[in-house]
Amino acid sequence: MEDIIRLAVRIDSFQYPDRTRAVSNINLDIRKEEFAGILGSNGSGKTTLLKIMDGLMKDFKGSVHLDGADIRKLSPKEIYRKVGLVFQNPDEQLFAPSVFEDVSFGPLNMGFEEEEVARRVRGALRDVEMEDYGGKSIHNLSFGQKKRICIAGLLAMGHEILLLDEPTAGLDPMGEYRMMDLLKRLNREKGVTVVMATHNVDLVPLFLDTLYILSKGSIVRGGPPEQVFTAPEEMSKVKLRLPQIAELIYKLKHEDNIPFAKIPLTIGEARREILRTVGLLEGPSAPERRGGK
Amino acid sequence: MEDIIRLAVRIDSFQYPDRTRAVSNINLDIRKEEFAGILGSNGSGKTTLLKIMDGLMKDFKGSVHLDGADIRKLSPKEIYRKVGLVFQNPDEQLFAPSVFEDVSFGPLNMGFEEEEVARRVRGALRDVEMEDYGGKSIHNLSFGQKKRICIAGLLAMGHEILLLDEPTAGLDPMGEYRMMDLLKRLNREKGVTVVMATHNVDLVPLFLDTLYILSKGSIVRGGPPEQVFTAPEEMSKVKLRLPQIAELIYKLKHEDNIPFAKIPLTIGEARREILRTVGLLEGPSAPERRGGK
Amino acid sequence: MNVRKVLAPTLLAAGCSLLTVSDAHAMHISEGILPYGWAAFWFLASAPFVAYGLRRLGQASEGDLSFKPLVGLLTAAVFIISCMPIPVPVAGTASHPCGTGISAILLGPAISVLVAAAALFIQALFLSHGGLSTLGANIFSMGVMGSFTGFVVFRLLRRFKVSLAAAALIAGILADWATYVTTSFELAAGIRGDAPLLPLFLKIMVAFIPTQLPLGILEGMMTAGMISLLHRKRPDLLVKMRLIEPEESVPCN
Amino acid sequence: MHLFSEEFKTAHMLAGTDARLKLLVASGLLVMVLTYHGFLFPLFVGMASLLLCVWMRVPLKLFVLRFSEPALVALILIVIKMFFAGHDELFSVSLFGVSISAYKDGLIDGLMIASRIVGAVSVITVLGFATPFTDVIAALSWFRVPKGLIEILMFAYRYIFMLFEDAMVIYNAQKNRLGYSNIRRGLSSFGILAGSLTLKAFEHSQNTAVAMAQRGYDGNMPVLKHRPFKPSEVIVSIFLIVIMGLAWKI
Ligand SMILES: Nc1ncnc2c1ncn2[C@@H]1O[C@H](COP(=O)(O)OP(=O)(O)OP(=O)(O)O)[C@@H](O)[C@H]1O
Ligand SMILES: Nc1ncnc2c1ncn2[C@@H]1O[C@H](COP(=O)(O)OP(=O)(O)OP(=O)(O)O)[C@@H](O)[C@H]1O
Ligand SMILES: [Mg+2]
Ligand SMILES: [Mg+2]
Repeated sequence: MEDIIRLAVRIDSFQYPDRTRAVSNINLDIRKEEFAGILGSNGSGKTTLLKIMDGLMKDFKGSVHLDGADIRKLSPKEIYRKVGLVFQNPDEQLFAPSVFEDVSFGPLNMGFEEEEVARRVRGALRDVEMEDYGGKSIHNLSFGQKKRICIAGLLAMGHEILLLDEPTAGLDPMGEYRMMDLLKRLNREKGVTVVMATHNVDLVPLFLDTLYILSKGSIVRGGPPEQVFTAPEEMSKVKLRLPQIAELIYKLKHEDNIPFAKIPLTIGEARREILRTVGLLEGPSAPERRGGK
Repeated sequence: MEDIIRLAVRIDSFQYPDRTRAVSNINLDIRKEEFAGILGSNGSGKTTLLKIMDGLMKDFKGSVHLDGADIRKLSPKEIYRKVGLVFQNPDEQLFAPSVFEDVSFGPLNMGFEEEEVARRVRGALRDVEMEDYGGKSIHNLSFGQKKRICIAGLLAMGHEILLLDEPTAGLDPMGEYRMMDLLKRLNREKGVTVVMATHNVDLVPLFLDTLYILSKGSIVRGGPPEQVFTAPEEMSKVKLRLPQIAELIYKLKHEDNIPFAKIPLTIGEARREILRTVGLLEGPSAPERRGGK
Repeated sequence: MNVRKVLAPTLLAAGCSLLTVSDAHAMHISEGILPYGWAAFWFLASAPFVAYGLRRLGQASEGDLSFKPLVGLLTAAVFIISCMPIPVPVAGTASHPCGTGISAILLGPAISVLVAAAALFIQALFLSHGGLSTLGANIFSMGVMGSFTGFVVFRLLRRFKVSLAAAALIAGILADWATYVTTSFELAAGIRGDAPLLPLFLKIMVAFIPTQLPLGILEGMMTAGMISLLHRKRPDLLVKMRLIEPEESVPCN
Repeated sequence: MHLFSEEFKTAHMLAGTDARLKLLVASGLLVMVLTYHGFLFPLFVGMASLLLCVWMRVPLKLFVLRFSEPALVALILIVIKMFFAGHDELFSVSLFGVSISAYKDGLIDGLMIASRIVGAVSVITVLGFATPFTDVIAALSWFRVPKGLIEILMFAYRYIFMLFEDAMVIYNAQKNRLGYSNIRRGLSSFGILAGSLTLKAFEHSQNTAVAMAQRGYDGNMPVLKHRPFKPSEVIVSIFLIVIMGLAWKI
């Protein structure tokens, strides 16, 4: 993550035509090569916020700047060369008859040669583990498969900034993990800036640089995931919870008085923490005895 | 769970018109008041199976019996008085202009008086925590809110058998939990038979009586959740994984050689198990000392 | 809800009849009926309208990326609407509405000609409904005559402060009837051989009256239903299409 | 939905041949059929097409369905021509006291038109069965059909499927909640379906526009690429046209 701000979001408020005030008082900077997550309960405004950041909704009060330029003054072309958004509902995103045609639509519009297009499409389909489905009709996919194709459609274009609305929703557990891993790699290796909205407290936060909690249209907390997930009560106020692993350790620590030094978020960390703490209880030599790592 | 079979599913095979063989060799009995779950990776055939069980797809080889009657010979009316299906994609299910109209569609069709309809709609909306949205237009809801309305639409009808395709997908963490809790209560208190397809390995299995694992269209495992979730390798073969808590304990047990007696699935159980095991390591009196429960 | 009441029987009838294929569609002229001279003539007659439509399409879609998809959508709608054979008990035959009324009202007559042309082309090629050689004639009757009649009637009525739904109703009816009169003429001219034109034209027209009279009314109701539905639920669209002024759009919920 | 029945289209050789050539040959045949004076040639074309369809394994039901409408029209035309046009009285019937006479030359005229219909329809039917829609579009763009029209065709093709799909989806959703349990409820449900379908369709077209803009659509669909003509296919096509031309001449 570098210190250059790519997306500067200052939204005083945004109302839908039916007067629902979906977001308000947002002050959010997305830095270059940042991997940011937005966590929030249903109806908290995640989708709305992402759509505003993607330039799809313009009648908000405030401003959004993309690389310093007012997003409302940029043409769709200028925005979409840099920014890509994966919609929450795949049916809003897929439009071509077949998988191959859908995924190749972006690269074709970018003016690539046929071979390059085919190469990109194949690569993107491989990334989402759908290589064998190129010829299948879009309508004939399962929900999770559609979701994957949506993501492939953007991957094939190679955006610098990816906005993803619940990219892991509807994916199977292994797919979820692989998807996050893929995004992380894109972020680390290719320097793609990633912003994703999610409900997935258990898995997603582990991959993020920064986590923002959205509640009733406003950001109520932000920072590295370990700092954001503190007490369960805080979380349940905004209809969220701690990751299960964190909650287990939290309860062991606070209700059962086992003296954990910190609240881990991942299984690996939790293992280490438990071994260390149990070792402490038993005496310093214990972990070695059990060969724990 | 009683020993009366409500849904007897024997499917030799089912092919979509494009020759995709989506399910095959299914032999599944859903008992009265059972709470069953179907877990499987993307494209494994969960949605297809539920749609067959709901009588929406009839050209499969094999048979499905609902309370002993061949489902292909029953009229829609006879099926849908007993069975209700919540679709995976809310956009496939919602059709009326407003929330109230959509949820009341079922009860109206069942011929209830206006007051009874209104009472049911209010109750259902309360159950899914959407009381305040009755007048809102269906198109103007967030994804998770739509999902809730879908479920409310069926709850208002009071089916004896509920089929749910990923009812918790798209819900926020607290919503997920409440939804499962609600279904569990319906199951226990009102005797509703529930079959749900899901990816949610962490949360859902805790609520189920029986869990079936679907892989490439066939059921590869079935039984009480604790028996189904055994080794991580078994799970990853079918693109699934253990619940995080189970995995943590599994690793502590098998890689770090901490002598856990069993692999718990829930936080509560894990706490007890850890306390017990740690207590064992320290000597039998330890748990009391820390007041662990 | 009045729209529902109108739409329901209309479309139910249409839907049911889609299943019972007992069709002798009278509205499109079938492949091969017209001698080559007439076929070519109608192509020439509709060409300028298509060209004009293309120019309007270019202008309208400039800066509005959603315009072409919308035109495509209405084409699909016209395709489907004009595929619904509706049995007419009196005549013992079936015919179908044309749908150009609605597309003309929403998109204007010029682009509506394109809509009809595209829909007719797909039907001709894949359903043997209408034909390639008779495409020109069908574009002229359904596209040009239907669209322009529908549009002019609608705008005129609106000028006289007739309500949206009523204007749409009458525009839909007249668009349908205009199409049918033109088709009858084309048919008569095409098949008459050396028989006199006028009597044959009148005979054909009279033969189709029992079918087309009620169908036109049905189509009018459909058009009215769709327009008032859009008025209630998507006034923003009607404003965009310049059917109503922004202040006329009731806030939707 | 078996509207376009893309399924069997890939199963035979004709599907793979250059759509431009197929279009040319078909138009050539169409012109010949229309300009021919007599029965033989159109009927010959009709027979040949029928055989082709059998060879392509077009389901018989579909075939009959495709022909039902033109056949009926042809029949009606024969009747109209027979009774309303001509001089050479064949026979006359009396109906409700009115005597109507049938004419021989009218009948012959009618039969000729009917054979023209059969010939022309079967050519186009074969073309339709043998060519996937997207190939047709690509061929049209090669023939310099205006881009606007091509784009409308492409969008329309997608939305046709979408509308059917949506209608099915809504219908299933309603059925699932007892929407068609009796006639009155059924009518009301159908009204909701129609309205909902309309709104959904507009919603969809807007979503499509957004989704496409997102992926670089700037008002012009990406250019369709064309493979060069295959000499062998060109030769076969010319051969075909010549043979048929000869038959037409005779
Ligand atoms: N098109 C719309 N018109 C009116 N109100 C809307 C519209 N879309 C969303 N809303 C409302 O705005 C609020 C925020 O919606 P949004 O879709 O941003 O939530 P979300 O955080 O993405 O929720 P979810 O987790 O369910 O996806 C919700 O209360 C919703 O009802
Ligand atoms: N309408 C259809 N036509 C053809 N194939 C289909 C259709 N629907 C689904 N399939 C295919 O059938 C298989 C099973 O699909 P299904 O929707 O049942 O999976 P699923 O288990 O529900 O997946 P997911 O977790 O993604 O929802 C998939 O390979 C899918 O591509
Ligand atoms: Mg959302
Ligand atoms: Mg599914």
